[in-house]
Amino acid sequence: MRLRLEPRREASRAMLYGTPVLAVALTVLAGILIFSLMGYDGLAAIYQIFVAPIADPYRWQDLFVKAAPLITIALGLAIGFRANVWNIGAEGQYIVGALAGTGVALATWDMQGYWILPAMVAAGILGGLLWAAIPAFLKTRFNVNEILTSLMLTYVAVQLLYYLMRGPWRDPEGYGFPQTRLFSEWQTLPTVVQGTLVHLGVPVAFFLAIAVWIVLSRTVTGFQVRVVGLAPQAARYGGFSARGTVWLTLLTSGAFAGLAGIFEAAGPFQQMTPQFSVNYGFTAIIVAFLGRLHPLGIVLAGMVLAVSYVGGENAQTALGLPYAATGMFQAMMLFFLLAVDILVRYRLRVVVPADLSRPVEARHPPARQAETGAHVSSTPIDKQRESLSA
Amino acid sequence: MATEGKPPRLALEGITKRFPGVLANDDVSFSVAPGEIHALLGENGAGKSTLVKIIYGVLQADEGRVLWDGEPVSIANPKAARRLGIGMVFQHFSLFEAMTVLENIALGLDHSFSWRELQQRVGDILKTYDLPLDPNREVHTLSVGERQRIEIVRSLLQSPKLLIMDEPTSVLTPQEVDRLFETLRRLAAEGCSILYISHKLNEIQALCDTATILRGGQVVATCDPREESARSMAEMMIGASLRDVSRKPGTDFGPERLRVTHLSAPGEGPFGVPLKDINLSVRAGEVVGIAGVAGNGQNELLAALVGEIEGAESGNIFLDGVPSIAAHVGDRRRDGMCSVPEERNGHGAVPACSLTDNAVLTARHRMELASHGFIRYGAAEKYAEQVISAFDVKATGPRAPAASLSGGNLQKFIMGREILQKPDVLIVSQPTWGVDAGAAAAIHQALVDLAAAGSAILLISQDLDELLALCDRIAVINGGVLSDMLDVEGISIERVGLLMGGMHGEDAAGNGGDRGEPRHDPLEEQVHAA
Amino acid sequence: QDGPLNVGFVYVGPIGDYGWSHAHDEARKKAQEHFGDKIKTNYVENVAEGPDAERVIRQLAQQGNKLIFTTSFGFMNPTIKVAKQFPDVHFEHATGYKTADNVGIYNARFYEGRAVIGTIAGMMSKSGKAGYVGSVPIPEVVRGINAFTLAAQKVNPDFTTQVVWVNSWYDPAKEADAAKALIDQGCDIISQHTDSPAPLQAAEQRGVYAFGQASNMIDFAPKAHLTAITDNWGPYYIDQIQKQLDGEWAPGNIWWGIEKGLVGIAPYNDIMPADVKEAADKVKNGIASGEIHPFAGPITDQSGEVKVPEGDTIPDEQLLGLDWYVKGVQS
Amino acid sequence: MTTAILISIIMTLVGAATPILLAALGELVVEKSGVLNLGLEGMMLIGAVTAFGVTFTTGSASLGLVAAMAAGAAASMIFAFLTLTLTANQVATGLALTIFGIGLSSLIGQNFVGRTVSGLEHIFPAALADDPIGRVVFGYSPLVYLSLVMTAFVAWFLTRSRAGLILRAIGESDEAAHSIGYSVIRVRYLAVAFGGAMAGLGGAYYSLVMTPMWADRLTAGRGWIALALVVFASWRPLRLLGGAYLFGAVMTLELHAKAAGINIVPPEFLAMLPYLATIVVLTLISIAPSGRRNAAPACLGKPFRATG
Ligand SMILES: Nc1ncnc2c1ncn2[C@@H]1O[C@H](COP(=O)(O)OP(=O)(O)OP(=O)(O)O)[C@@H](O)[C@H]1O
Ligand SMILES: Nc1ncnc2c1ncn2[C@@H]1O[C@H](COP(=O)(O)OP(=O)(O)OP(=O)(O)O)[C@@H](O)[C@H]1O
Ligand SMILES: [Mg+2]
Ligand SMILES: [Mg+2]
Repeated sequence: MRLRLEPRREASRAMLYGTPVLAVALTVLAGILIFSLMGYDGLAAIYQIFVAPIADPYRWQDLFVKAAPLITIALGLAIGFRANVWNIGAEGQYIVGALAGTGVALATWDMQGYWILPAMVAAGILGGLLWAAIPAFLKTRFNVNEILTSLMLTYVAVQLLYYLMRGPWRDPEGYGFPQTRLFSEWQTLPTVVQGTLVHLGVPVAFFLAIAVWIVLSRTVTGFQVRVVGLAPQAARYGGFSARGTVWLTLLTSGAFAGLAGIFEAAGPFQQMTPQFSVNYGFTAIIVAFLGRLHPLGIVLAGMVLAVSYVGGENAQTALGLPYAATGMFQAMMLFFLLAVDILVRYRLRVVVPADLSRPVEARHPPARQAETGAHVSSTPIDKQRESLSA
Repeated sequence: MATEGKPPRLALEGITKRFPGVLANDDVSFSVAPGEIHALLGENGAGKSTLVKIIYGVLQADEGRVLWDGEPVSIANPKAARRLGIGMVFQHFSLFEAMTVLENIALGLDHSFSWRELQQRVGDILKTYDLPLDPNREVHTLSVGERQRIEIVRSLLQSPKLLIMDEPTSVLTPQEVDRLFETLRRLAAEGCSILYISHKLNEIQALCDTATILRGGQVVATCDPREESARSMAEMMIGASLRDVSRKPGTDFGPERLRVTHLSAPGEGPFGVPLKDINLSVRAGEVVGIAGVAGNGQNELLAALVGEIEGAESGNIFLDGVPSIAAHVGDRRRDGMCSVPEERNGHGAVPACSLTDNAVLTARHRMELASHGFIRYGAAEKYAEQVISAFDVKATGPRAPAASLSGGNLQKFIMGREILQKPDVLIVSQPTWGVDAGAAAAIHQALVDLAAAGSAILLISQDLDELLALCDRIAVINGGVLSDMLDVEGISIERVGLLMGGMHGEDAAGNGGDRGEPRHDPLEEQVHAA
Repeated sequence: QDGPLNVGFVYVGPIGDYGWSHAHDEARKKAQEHFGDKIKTNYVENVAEGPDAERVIRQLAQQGNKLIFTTSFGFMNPTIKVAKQFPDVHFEHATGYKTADNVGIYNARFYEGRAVIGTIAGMMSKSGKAGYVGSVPIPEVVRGINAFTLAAQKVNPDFTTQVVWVNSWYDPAKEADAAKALIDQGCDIISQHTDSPAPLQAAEQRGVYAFGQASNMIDFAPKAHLTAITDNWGPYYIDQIQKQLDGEWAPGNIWWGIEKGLVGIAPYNDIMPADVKEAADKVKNGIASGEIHPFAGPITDQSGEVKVPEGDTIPDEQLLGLDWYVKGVQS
Repeated sequence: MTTAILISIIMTLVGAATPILLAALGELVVEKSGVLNLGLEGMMLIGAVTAFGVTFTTGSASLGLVAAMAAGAAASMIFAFLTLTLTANQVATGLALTIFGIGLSSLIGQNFVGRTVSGLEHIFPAALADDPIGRVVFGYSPLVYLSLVMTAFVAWFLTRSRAGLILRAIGESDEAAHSIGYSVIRVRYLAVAFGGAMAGLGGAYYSLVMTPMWADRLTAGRGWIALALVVFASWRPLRLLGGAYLFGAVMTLELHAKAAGINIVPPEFLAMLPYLATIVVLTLISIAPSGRRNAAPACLGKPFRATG
């Protein structure tokens, strides 16, 4: 006897919503166990990581600010992932977008005007988009694997950032420290809730989530993305081009990452520094999967990850839980989600292997006889001949 | 053929195999004697491949048993099969494109070997059986015939006692077929049994000692092919579901709605068949049939007509006189051309999507299920409901995923989705494949009604019965080449069967005779390569 | 007063980096030990410079830490921002230059230690050519390179320093490779301004001398390790925490060195000849007493121009922004 | 430039190349079987900390190496279980494995910060490595020779051995391999385990040879370079060797140039080079008409589930 996975005819809706909850529950259980084994108070650690940040309204602004770029990037990625286009270079697009916007900021640093910030944002979007256009071009023109190219381009972008920070864009009044000037007030993102850090990027992320939701669920474009991912041949039959979809999804995800990049630079950072790359682009991949590639799921997943970051800091100060433990914990959460994910498409069965050399009659004697009899009588050859010539 | 007293080499008893929603083999029993060349016949989907995969250990039967030289055996995997002495050449070759012939051969063997020894033995076999093949070429550079020879050499290296060949000739040139037959006869003479699957009845007559005929997963007959006619065997395969389609033979057709001139297109995928200079026309109210054994260019024809080839086709297509070769799939649809491909899951429909979504897939242009880039889900759902009720589709509703429908019901839905769009031209491929008699009748009636309402219908089918019942004219496609049109009235079934089997020239005086083997015309190949 | 004083620490790296953050955490432990249950220290490690830092600092302030040490240059702007929101919390920012009513800054004159090891290098090097594994060319690092070179030139006027930038504070493999490259090019003594013991280990493998960074690294290179500049933040932390406990904390701007014990010199390796030890001690004590200034003129820059005439020293304001190299530095 | 300096340069670049080569050899085998494991960096870190910890505790560096391989393989089994048995997405799982490895290694490593071990003994007698020529031949860590042996082994394994043939076949067409009776999943498990073990060994090179110590994130992103290297080498072991030394040269020549007082292009552009070169190579092999042999394994990254 062994366990076997059997494909379901249709994805289970219950499991679709149930598995993330199951994954979080398993993570919590495993977390309690592991932290306790490590000699910490496991329950308290889980409380600090998962509950404390939500329980304290003062922390909410942090959650939103942390989640906004993750959500924005993950939304773009999810569109591509649905169409089986694997952009894993969002980190690079995020950086290049921020750099493009910073370029505008540095070029206009002594100017004033309401147009400056929009110009920076536009440059940011364009930067991310262009960086994503490279894998898109290589994929559609030469069929080069976009996973590998977009990943490689991330590291190129990181070095570009370093170069600009240490060289041409270094703040001339900054004591030689490798970072740009602080952006001026015309170049910084306004906060939307007075007295908090919640900047424009937060409502934009939520707005984008709704927009993407509408596009994916209501528009022909969203339909195209879905169909190309699920059944490429049917998509072609329905009049959707695979190439066009690659362009569409890569450029969109690049633009989203670029937008997140310039928002982060013009918002929380208010300058560009070599420490700008904090792997939001990679974490967003995880957010996209945790959110089941669904815009609302992504919003939730982005918040869950933000909670785990903020909570991880809580756990450090409150319990002395090392930073490393938080990272492990996040990875574990993803492992569990990916593991239980299979229950959406498969069902778990206990099977007893059949012995094929054994005569079948022993197993189903009555049924077999009846069936065999029926078949013999229902297929007389002569009858068919008659019908054909008739 | 069985040598007296000796047990058969292979005997099947009550083999049954189910797939979700399909009974692929239903209580199949027969036996093959040593040295016998045994044919396995049946329509597409009759369960032939499934059966031989069970014998070869790729699949496991749900019920029944296999006897080898009289002993019950359990064949857990292909390795076990090979250990018994069973070799197999697959319908879809299991070859590795980026590897050399020799590597591919080595992969089919179970034992370790030294490369030199293997090279030696392969060389011997190639010489003994006179098979031209360069062992050091990479597979992706080879022709289909050469690829098949790899599979054959693979099997021969094991000195098999039973060699299974699943449609080995469907992609071969006649010369290659002749060569293959020589090899097989020699093998049989050496005592090797051969289980041979083919749709080409003339080949079976030329080669086989016995034939077992499957239909719907069941054995419906066993015969000696040399004592049967191609026609009688075709009748046994096709079966006897009488269809009462009310069709009045029409002569008052309207204007020409679809005209295809000099259409050529590349083959799709490694086993695709390129289309060569296809010419045809369909008038309003007319049903034109394309007969032929599956895999002779039907898929390419449909794709090229519908526009799925994305610009790789040449020639011209006129829709109501308007040239539309350059138009995209969507545009052609908007202009009145609808279609139903032979594969329902993943081509005609997206299995994971709801029926409403599947309605949007193709009906959004003509039925205005989308406006300004937004899908009108209300309208789409209504349309899906309309299809469901008009075509009596058994489904829980428009929101049911396509995957939850049985094959026949999904087919009815797809047909309905296209037909209710009132297309000017409808191209359908294998509309009643794997569909039960009742559903098939409904589909046929719908096609007839559509034609009566003034649409032009191009019906691609392997089912002669269906073609004869529905069509006004029929042409046969073979190797990507379309024969001349034949009027259904007074048609000779035998002749169509022969055309399907690739025997254009012999008795079809003056009709397509000169097209006997067009794909060997090197000039023509160059033209199409350019 | 109810309960212990909560003191917060924010580190840029993991405390396991065995460099900068490690040294700060060692000091935190010392302070905790010193005060026992009068205080409770809380730290957050691996905090990225930027918005994450701002959040963490704010969180520490909000959780009731009354004194918060932010220990990286990149925490400067976040510290100032958070300090505005928490006027009754006191902040101490390391290595920056912005202050506020409740923000003090502190830094260590590591260049004083560099002068000591420069003296040793000048005497121990046969080739007269030192290799210097640099992180990023910021004034802090430039000062160290210059002080090291100037001190070495006091004992060997032809002494030169070859700098290789690894553009990272912490990348052991690259630091090791940089040290090896320097050794290959004829440098027979290695100094570093990066955080890992890797250059020392490379020196040990290749049989040349080297100096430790941030803490005594003798265990990593028993033969190569001559001494190390140690970061002893402990005394300062204890000092400031005491002031906070006494209610006497005020924003300061301190730049302490050897004299106050913030910069230490690890025990000398026994293989160092007595005269070298003596000379090193002389420089160390001279700096502590103020007799010796590492940047006393005459100083010429790389182009040969005299930047500081005889009798002058470089004032602190200029040292803070130092961005040129003295003669003999090759970078 | 004297011979001595040249030899030193060679030795430095060989040193920088070896851990990447070791990890990339493993990943090469993994990718050849049709699996894309982006968790290289995480497995290397786990290998590094395990190697150090075991060596520190037992005093035996050989034991440390074995443990590093075992730990890398064990970590890779998480990936294998999720992606092969449960058909989870390989990209996401690989990234998660990297995050996991960073966290786990840092956690385990807490006890080893600031500790040191004596590292790996050389295998050749010191006398052999006395003169410059001797040094460049005999003066390396045993792991360097092991990496060469492993390169030869992987090259032989993939092109000459039957098991390697099967492995490549599975990466080319899992369906076809399954249909002629090979156990796709089992072979992939073995390949992933091998990849994990080699990544562990690569990590061990850092903590036992390059810098015999433990500190957080010791590998500093070299896992991603190893990943690029596999693609750069277009999945061929001997090119992998050449590519590793080329990447090693790019990483260290800049340092040598600066040490010699030569300032060439900005270092950031040099650092981009491996990645840019990889993209160029990837494009070239996709364009080249006869590039089938160089192309990515056809099933790379695609989940497989046996039917029937
Ligand atoms: N694995 C499955 N998961 C969910 N539903 C299933 C599954 N298998 C079958 N069904 C349901 O059972 C019904 C019968 O399916 P099946 O495919 O056997 O029909 P059928 O008898 O072959 O019909 P048809 O002749 O039209 O193909 C379908 O309506 C389908 O919804
Ligand atoms: N893996 C599978 N899962 C589900 N259904 C299957 C599978 N393989 C085959 N079938 C179904 O089983 C039936 C028999 O298929 P099989 O391939 O044996 O037919 P065949 O006689 O070989 O047809 P052809 O002439 O087209 O080769 C078909 O309805 C097919 O759709
Ligand atoms: Mg078949
Ligand atoms: Mg059915």
